Amino acid sequence: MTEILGVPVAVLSGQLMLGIINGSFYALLSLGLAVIFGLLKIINFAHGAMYMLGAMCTVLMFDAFGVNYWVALFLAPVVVGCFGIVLEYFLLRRIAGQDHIYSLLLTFGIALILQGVLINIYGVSGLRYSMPEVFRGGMNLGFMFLPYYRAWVIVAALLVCFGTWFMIEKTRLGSYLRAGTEDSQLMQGFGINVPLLISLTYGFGVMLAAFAGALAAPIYSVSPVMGSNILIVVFAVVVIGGMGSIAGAVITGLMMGVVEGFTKVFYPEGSAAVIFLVMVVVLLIRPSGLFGKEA
Amino acid sequence: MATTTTQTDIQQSIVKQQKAEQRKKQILNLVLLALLLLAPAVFYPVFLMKILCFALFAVALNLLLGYTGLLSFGHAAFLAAGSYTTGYLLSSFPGVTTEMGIVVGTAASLVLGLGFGLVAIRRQGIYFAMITLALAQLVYFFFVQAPFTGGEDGMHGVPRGYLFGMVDLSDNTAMYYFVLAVFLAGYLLVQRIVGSPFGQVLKAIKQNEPRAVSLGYNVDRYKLMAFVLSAGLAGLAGSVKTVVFQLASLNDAHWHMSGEVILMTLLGGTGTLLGPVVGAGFVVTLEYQLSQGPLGDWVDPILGAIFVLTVLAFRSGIVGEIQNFMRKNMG
Amino acid sequence: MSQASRRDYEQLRIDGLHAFYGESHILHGINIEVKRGELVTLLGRNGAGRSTTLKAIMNMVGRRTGSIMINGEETMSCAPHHIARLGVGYCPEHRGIFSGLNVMENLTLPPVVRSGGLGLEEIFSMFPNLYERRASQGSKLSGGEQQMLAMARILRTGANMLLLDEITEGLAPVIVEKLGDVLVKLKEKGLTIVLVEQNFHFAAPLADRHYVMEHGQIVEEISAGELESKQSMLDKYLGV
Amino acid sequence: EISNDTVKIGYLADMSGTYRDLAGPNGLTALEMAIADFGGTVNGAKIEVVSADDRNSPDSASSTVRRWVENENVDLVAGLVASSVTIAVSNILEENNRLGIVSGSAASSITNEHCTPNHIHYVYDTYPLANGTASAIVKEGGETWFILTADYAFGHALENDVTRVVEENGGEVIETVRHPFPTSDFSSFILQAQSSGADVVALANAGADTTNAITTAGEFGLTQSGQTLAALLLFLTDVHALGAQSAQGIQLTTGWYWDMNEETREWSDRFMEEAGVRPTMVHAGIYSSTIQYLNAVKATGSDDSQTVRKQMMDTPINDMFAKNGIIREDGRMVHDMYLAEVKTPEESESEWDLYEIVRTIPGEEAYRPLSESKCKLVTQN
Amino acid sequence: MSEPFVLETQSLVKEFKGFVAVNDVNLKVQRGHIHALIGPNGAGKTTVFNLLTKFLSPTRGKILFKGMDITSMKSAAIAREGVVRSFQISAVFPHMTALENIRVALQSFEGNSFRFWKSGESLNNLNDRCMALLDSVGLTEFANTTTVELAYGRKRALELATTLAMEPELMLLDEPTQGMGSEDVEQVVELVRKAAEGRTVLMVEHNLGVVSKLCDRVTVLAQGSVLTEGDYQEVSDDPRVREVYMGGTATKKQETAE
Ligand SMILES: Nc1ncnc2c1ncn2[C@@H]1O[C@H](COP(=O)(O)OP(=O)(O)OP(=O)(O)O)[C@@H](O)[C@H]1O
Ligand SMILES: Nc1ncnc2c1ncn2[C@@H]1O[C@H](COP(=O)(O)OP(=O)(O)OP(=O)(O)O)[C@@H](O)[C@H]1O
Ligand SMILES: [Mg+2]
Ligand SMILES: [Mg+2]
Repeated sequence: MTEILGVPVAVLSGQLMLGIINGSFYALLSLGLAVIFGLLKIINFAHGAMYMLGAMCTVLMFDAFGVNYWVALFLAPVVVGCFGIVLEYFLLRRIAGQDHIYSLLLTFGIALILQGVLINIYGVSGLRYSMPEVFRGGMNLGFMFLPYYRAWVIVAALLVCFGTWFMIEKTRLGSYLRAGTEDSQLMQGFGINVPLLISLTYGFGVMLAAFAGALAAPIYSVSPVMGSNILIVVFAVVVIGGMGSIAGAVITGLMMGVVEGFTKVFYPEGSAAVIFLVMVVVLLIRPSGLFGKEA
Repeated sequence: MATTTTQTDIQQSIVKQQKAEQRKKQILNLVLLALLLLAPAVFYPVFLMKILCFALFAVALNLLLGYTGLLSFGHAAFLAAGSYTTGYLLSSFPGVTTEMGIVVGTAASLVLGLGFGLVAIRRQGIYFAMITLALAQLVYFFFVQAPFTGGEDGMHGVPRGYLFGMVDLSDNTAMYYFVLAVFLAGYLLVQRIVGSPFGQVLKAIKQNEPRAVSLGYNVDRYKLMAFVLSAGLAGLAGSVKTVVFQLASLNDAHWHMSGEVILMTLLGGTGTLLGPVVGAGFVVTLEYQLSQGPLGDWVDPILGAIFVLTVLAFRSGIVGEIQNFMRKNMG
Repeated sequence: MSQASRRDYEQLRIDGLHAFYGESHILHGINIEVKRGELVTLLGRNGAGRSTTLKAIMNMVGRRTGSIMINGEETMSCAPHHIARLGVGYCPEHRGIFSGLNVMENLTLPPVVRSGGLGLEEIFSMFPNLYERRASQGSKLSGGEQQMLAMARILRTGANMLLLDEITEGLAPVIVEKLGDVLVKLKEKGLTIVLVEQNFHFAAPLADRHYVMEHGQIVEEISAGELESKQSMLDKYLGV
Repeated sequence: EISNDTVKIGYLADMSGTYRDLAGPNGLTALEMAIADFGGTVNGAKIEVVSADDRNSPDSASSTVRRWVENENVDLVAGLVASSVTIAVSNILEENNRLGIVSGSAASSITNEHCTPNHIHYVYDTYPLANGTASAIVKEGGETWFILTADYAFGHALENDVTRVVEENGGEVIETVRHPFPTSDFSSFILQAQSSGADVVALANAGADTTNAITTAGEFGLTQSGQTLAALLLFLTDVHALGAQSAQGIQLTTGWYWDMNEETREWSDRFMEEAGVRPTMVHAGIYSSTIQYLNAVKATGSDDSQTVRKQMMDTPINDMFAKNGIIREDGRMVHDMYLAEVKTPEESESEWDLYEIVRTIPGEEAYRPLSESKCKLVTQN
Repeated sequence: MSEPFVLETQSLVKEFKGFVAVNDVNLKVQRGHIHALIGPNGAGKTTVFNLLTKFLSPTRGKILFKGMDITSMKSAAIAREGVVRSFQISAVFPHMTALENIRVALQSFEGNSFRFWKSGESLNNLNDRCMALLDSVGLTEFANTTTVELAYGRKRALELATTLAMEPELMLLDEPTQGMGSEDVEQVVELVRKAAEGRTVLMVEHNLGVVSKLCDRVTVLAQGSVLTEGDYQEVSDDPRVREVYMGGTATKKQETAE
């Protein structure tokens, strides 16, 4: 069998595949974060919590009303998105135009509240959620066994990412969004309902996180703490891609999934740190990230 | 002629105002000192020492955040570097005295700060925050892996030792006054820095960097200097903390710690000297009180709510709001 | 709408307008009336409050009291986007070019609020620089190019009342001249224009009336005809 | 004589973080049940409880415990989960000569290199966890092992213990992989485990890491392809979170299970009424150890730590938690451990009916023998 | 020291992704002159300034200051050599008072700005000079006002004062009268004239009145290249300049300026 650095190629191709899958989650999450940062200039520390809410919603809706996976995949993001809009309307709006750091503090506070309250209700061990019937099992790719569900994750994530990118970079609505972030007052002076636009954008960004959460529900342990650790990794991804760059967030998300995947083979202990190493190196070479616009 | 008299008038009034402010600062310092000297009579000294350590840590961060406009999201690394270095020296080398341990711990953070600074200083805004975070994560990884830190279990039983070979620090009161002295030294140093010509340049950089460049300032060097000073002070806080608690743990290096100190600083008020001290006191006390009482399992949500409230209602922080209030009501 | 086309119809009426930035009280009871198709200027020294007046009309200052009627409609409680929808085009003092958008995007950004705005060809023939730089990022334009873009942008929307703040700022004399012609044409088309200008030589021949401001108050109203006779008074106010 | 005429117990545990469910607020409930069952007073002295969240931070824990012992006359510190917290606290207790009973921590070092004359380790540690599960599986024919270890002190200890047991029983560890703590995506590691071809895939981690790894193993069909999955530390709450569907067939070692006999069932019914969930072994241990402590105070009429500890060491423990449990001089409470297998969904009759006890491992066999101890209290003698 | 030209550029070129903003510019600025750079919008004037102060690096070409090649120097170093610019868009330190703004500029000569242990009071000996500078731009009464609160025109005046504080050998002014009322323009003209004594000024200005009054020499830039150069009269008589830049107003403007 051919080997690279003592690891069979078949294993490596398997790891590549898994890296891409894992990267799909990063892509979705960092996309939402990039949308919110790029358009609202809000550093959304509640993003992890929104991911968690998406997953919790999926599980709780099933437990309480028997809502099935497909419906939940649509409904959970909508519910969380609406919640995001409410947050934006009552809280975030009040600090518009202030320094980044206030939005950071505010969203961090929100995350603490959400997480803390849910811990007190549901504990930290996690809730059960079983894999939807259709996705049980998997296919043999020769070099690995690919569960159907993981294949679905890639497809779903990429579709959503592409759609978002297209909307923001190529449509008129997108140009309103981009302009609104620079000088929202002036945009309003042009006759555009900026406050509404901002609420919707935040809601949308949060929805992306919740969508990732709903996607994660069948395969990861769903608990109130699931969002807190993924948060800074996702931040790192966004920064490597270039803050505010939509395509950058998606591509970097996938890339980082792969990088992390390979590290898990060659130096597993370092797999949590590798993204930060990449970040340091990238920022040394390109101060505004891989796809960021020069300041 | 008329213009020159108004000129001198105005100038004099400015100087007078400065003097008045100076006096206010001194009075404030004295009040602070008196409070801290008397505090152990009322409060539990170990708890006060914890506050002082975090206050020093927050004051160090504020030198960057409040006065240079740099948001470091990796300050835990310096706290931990000071903490582990001192802990390691004091527990593994019986010949090392406490003050030596602290000095070397601080020096280690200074050096680490220089390293961080050289890498990070050219990045702007949020990229700066994130690169410091990334570097701190790498440092965290190092501390997890390095054998001498005791990994997740931490480093325990660090001896407090004797100060200058004479004062027995295992006595909490003696320890308290030592920590107080260190804290005050750090606090006054920052006060001095902020008011110094150097501090003026930092302020200028914070407000308009390109302009400062065009005035002939090599802003990178100034920022680097500020960063290193801040890292050193953070390390000092870590070193002293290790001596107080006789332990060093990974919590010190975790990014939550970097976040927490930012929160303390903001809560108290950035850009004010006393703000971080009050913020640290507030957060430490609150966490402590909450974790004891019946609300033990509600600490996080309550803290969260306080952060939300702060941002919405008291954006300039506790001290900042008080200042604003005084300004408004005193002309 | 028949009313609106009557020439003496009041397009803008400001009564007792006060405006504040936080604690500071900037405008102290301003009264202004502008009829449809009129071009009036706001003159005054730096800091007199002219830009603030325009911003107050757009509801872009901190707090305001008093009354502002546009087309006979009270707008004190309107959000800025509603005001724009009434047909008001605002060209801000510092240009407000969106640096993240390219020239084309900047140009087509403000939604068309009424029919009858200028077409893109007309605009480009007016400002050939913009055509050349149409794919450039907003932030990369020269100072004057940004100024042209800021002006061009609102001409497209078909707004019938323009609030223009220092539009000749930083423009080459040829362009200033051209801009003067444009304003004349716009006036002919029946647009109402409120012009804040430092460049009195530019404004004087165009305007029907001038309001002179000082310390947040209107201190004088001069019609085009009175200009000669009141020149010395004007010079005093403007400190020439 | 009892100081201040009160016996004051401080309950210190993670109330809001990762370890909340295994001890946490419900541990306090167990402690209070014990005091109530004991009668609320001991020799006429009041029994008081204070509690605090350790926030998983040794600093916070230290300042709390220092104040407890220095200012508030706390006699016993109970709970104690994260090992960094436990070690920090035990140092303070030794300095101030108070007593601690550790119910939540897993590190066997607590009664080995970190032992003090001032604490007792009550419920379990990594040594029997490895011992029970690994030896049973090797004996059933699981010869080659792949160990997935959480990369921190606890994981390393467990990994060492497992490796030793496997090799002693004639098996072989062919690969170990250390994953960062915490990790959410285990697919890469599961794939490595699959391609290693080992008979047994052992999880030397805890909490969400373990449940995540088990879920992923299920998804990738690890057991279908003939490998055995062994989780070395699983609490009832973890298995409950996984559900019988995902966890079925997993073998694990536990110090106690609620559904072992009449006595345990009776107590855990009462617990469930109070707390709303079935107790973990830690909850039961907190209850049991508190009763034992109060008995010792009653018997000696003193709350002095050494007197009480001596009395506890001299009294074998026989209650719903342990039969013939003995506290050794190193502070280890040695009692029988149980090898359990998670029931299939068909076998499981209710939400919490999750384990089948397969074998009882006698205490002396389960725990590290004193002869191997590095504890200063043992080596001195 | 004896070269007549303080500043010289040799075939200076700046390209932005295929767009040539500055094309082969050879500029010579004579010591003691007030030299104007004029030209249509987008001609490349600000870009030239940016190149001279190294806010941008030239694609090709050389920049000589007092005969010394400064092409590869950093911005701050160039500023310390004595080339100081003001910004087209006003750029002060918004949360400092007017006085402090100037003091920061003066301070950069003291050479002790790195001493973080020095007391802030040591800065007070600069106050006299600050006040004098403020007075010269008519901002005396605003000395203790926080800069954000100043109206736009006053910010520009402050900006100019700050630049003067640097005692530059070569002062680069980008549209110094922009946004000023006519009374202030007069003042600025006087100020620049005063400031120019003993130093050299290179300025970009669209107010031809100011140019005609102040400038010894005028270079006209169009589309990145030098169109012509000469004194104001020569330049304004050039039909090409009239066509691309001055339009019909040139004569009118000149009259009003006189
Ligand atoms: N954001 C603000 N906060 C506080 N005060 C302000 C603010 N903007 C303007 N001012 C003050 O309001 C007053 C009027 O300013 P305004 O911009 O309307 O003047 P202007 O007449 O347009 O002058 P200029 O020619 O300088 O543009 C000035 O005294 C200025 O200091
Ligand atoms: N960073 C950049 N990237 C791309 N093009 C640029 C950049 N900076 C300037 N330009 C272009 O270069 C040309 C020259 O710009 P510059 O700012 O030098 O003009 P200017 O002569 O100062 O004009 P104005 O009088 O309008 O200020 C303009 O067309 C501008 O769009
Ligand atoms: Mg204005
Ligand atoms: Mg320019």
